[in-house]
Amino acid sequence: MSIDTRNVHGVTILDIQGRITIGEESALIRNTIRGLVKSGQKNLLMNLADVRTVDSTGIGELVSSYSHVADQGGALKLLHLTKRTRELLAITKLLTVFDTFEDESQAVASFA
Amino acid sequence: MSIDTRNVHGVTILDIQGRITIGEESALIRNTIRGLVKSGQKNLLMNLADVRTVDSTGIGELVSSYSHVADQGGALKLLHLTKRTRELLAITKLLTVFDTFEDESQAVASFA
Amino acid sequence: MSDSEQRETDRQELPGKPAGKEFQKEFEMSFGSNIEFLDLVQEISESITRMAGFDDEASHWICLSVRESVANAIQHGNQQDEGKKVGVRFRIDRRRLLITVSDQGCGFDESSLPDPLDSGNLLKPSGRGVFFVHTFMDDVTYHNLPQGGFEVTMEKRLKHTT
Amino acid sequence: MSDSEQRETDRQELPGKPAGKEFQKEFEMSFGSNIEFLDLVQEISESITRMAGFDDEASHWICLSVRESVANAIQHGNQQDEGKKVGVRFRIDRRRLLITVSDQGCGFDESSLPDPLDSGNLLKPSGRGVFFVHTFMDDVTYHNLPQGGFEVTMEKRLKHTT
Ligand SMILES: Nc1ncnc2c1ncn2[C@@H]1O[C@H](COP(=O)(O)OP(=O)(O)O)[C@@H](O)[C@H]1O
Ligand SMILES: Nc1ncnc2c1ncn2[C@@H]1O[C@H](COP(=O)(O)OP(=O)(O)O)[C@@H](O)[C@H]1O
Repeated sequence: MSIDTRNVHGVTILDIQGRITIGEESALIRNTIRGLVKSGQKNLLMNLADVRTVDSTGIGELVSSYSHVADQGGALKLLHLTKRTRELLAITKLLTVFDTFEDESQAVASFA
Repeated sequence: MSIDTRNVHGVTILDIQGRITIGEESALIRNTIRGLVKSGQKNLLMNLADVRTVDSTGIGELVSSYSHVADQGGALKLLHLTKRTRELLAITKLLTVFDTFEDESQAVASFA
Repeated sequence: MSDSEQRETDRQELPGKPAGKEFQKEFEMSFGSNIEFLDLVQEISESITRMAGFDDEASHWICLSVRESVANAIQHGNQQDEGKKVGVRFRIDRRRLLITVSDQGCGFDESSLPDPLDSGNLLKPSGRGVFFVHTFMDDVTYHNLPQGGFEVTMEKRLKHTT
Repeated sequence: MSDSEQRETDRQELPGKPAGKEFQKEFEMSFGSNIEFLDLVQEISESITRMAGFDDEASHWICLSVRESVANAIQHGNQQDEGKKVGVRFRIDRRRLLITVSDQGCGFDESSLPDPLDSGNLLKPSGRGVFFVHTFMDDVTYHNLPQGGFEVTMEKRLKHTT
């Protein structure tokens, strides 16, 4: 699993590749998000286009990250959910919690 | 596993891809060789460059094929052994039985 | 035969005894409670679901359910004590895939689990694994084993049967 | 502890009892005698040898040895009777990988096997599996089990130990 970060108009986009599952993968997400928030980057957009698998620990990590960023006065939003990731967020009612986007520029604009 | 056959100066070269192991793979080799011999193609050169795995059944199939072709007045030779296939033929003393080549044109010329 | 009678028969089966005729293929494994085995279990689950005839989509959710159950067996059941074993058994027949995941722990009472869909629980970081298993599998039971330990049995029926 | 004493200890271990402390990781499986499982066993062997710390080259020959032993267990030991089980156990410790493959057959007497390297046997289509196992593994024993059945135990030492 790898996370690349880039900055677009003040929004930090995290391009995530691989899977978000129990173990190292979840820990990497947690640490990356916490690091960004600490350094003042609080407008976060996770691009999940290349995430093949998410398990319940991964969903939990997304939720924790969401809460942590919100607590620090920022926002964490999701971009390009795969069909499977969308399904997991739908059945857990988390689509009602997360802002999700299919278009990157619309997503970036939503932080303004 | 797949076998492509081509004809070079009267020699039928079998380009084998995949592995030569117990089950369908060995059966495919057997049937292909027997079919070629039946149709009169008895100068056979097996190109093993793309064979990743050979097991004892696979070695047995090479030996059976060798004997069958020889019995019918033809010859079966081997081209481009991988390091691993060569090792198996070495420890089973079959390098003393098979003619093996590293160069295709030399191999083809040897049938003349 | 009811499901619970079937389970009883399974349990009484001695190791090494032939499998019941109704199962065409059977594969089981057991390993020390180390999370490092999860990926291997996942690979195996993928091969077995393919063998059973499920398509990629169905296979994905079955394997996720196995993954969740094995993670729970390792973490909650066996408390990551590597000396304690997790067992996984797959049984394939023409109509379905039956999977059991067992551990050497004390189990839990499903009725006492908080509902992850309650609005008060939506932002909790955990508590969705058992829910996933129920969502994606056709028939799920959690039960303590008479000889000690705990087991989840889950079934997925092949679509082409009615 | 000699090898045979160690084996005796292994056998007496009850299912579900913690593994001996000396093994850091343990994985075992069992399946009906269908040649269809061979590729799955091979994949699993590859994952386990990697976990144990062997490089690609060593892993290839270890997995070939497992493959030969499992093919023999299915074909010769259990005569492809799907109701009969084949068992495979991997035990990893710091110094070595110990693998056992068991079946429910009557076994064979190794000393009666023809030598595949005898000039009269070179062109035989079979009889090289056991020879491969001996060639590629460090320590190999074939033995009947007291409770019935047959087992091959093979060990591969990690190179960095002396
Ligand atoms: N095999 C098990 N043994 C004991 N308790 C378990 C087991 N599986 C699940 N549980 C209990 O059920 C709870 C809910 O599990 P789950 O829905 O997977 O969420 P999570 O694992 O994130 O807590 C766990 O926190 C644990 O208390
Ligand atoms: N698990 C087993 N149970 C019974 N007999 C076996 C077993 N493994 C090997 N054998 C016997 O040993 C012989 C040699 O086996 P092997 O060297 O693998 O060659 P092959 O399988 O090609 O005959 C077999 O033909 C069989 O008679």
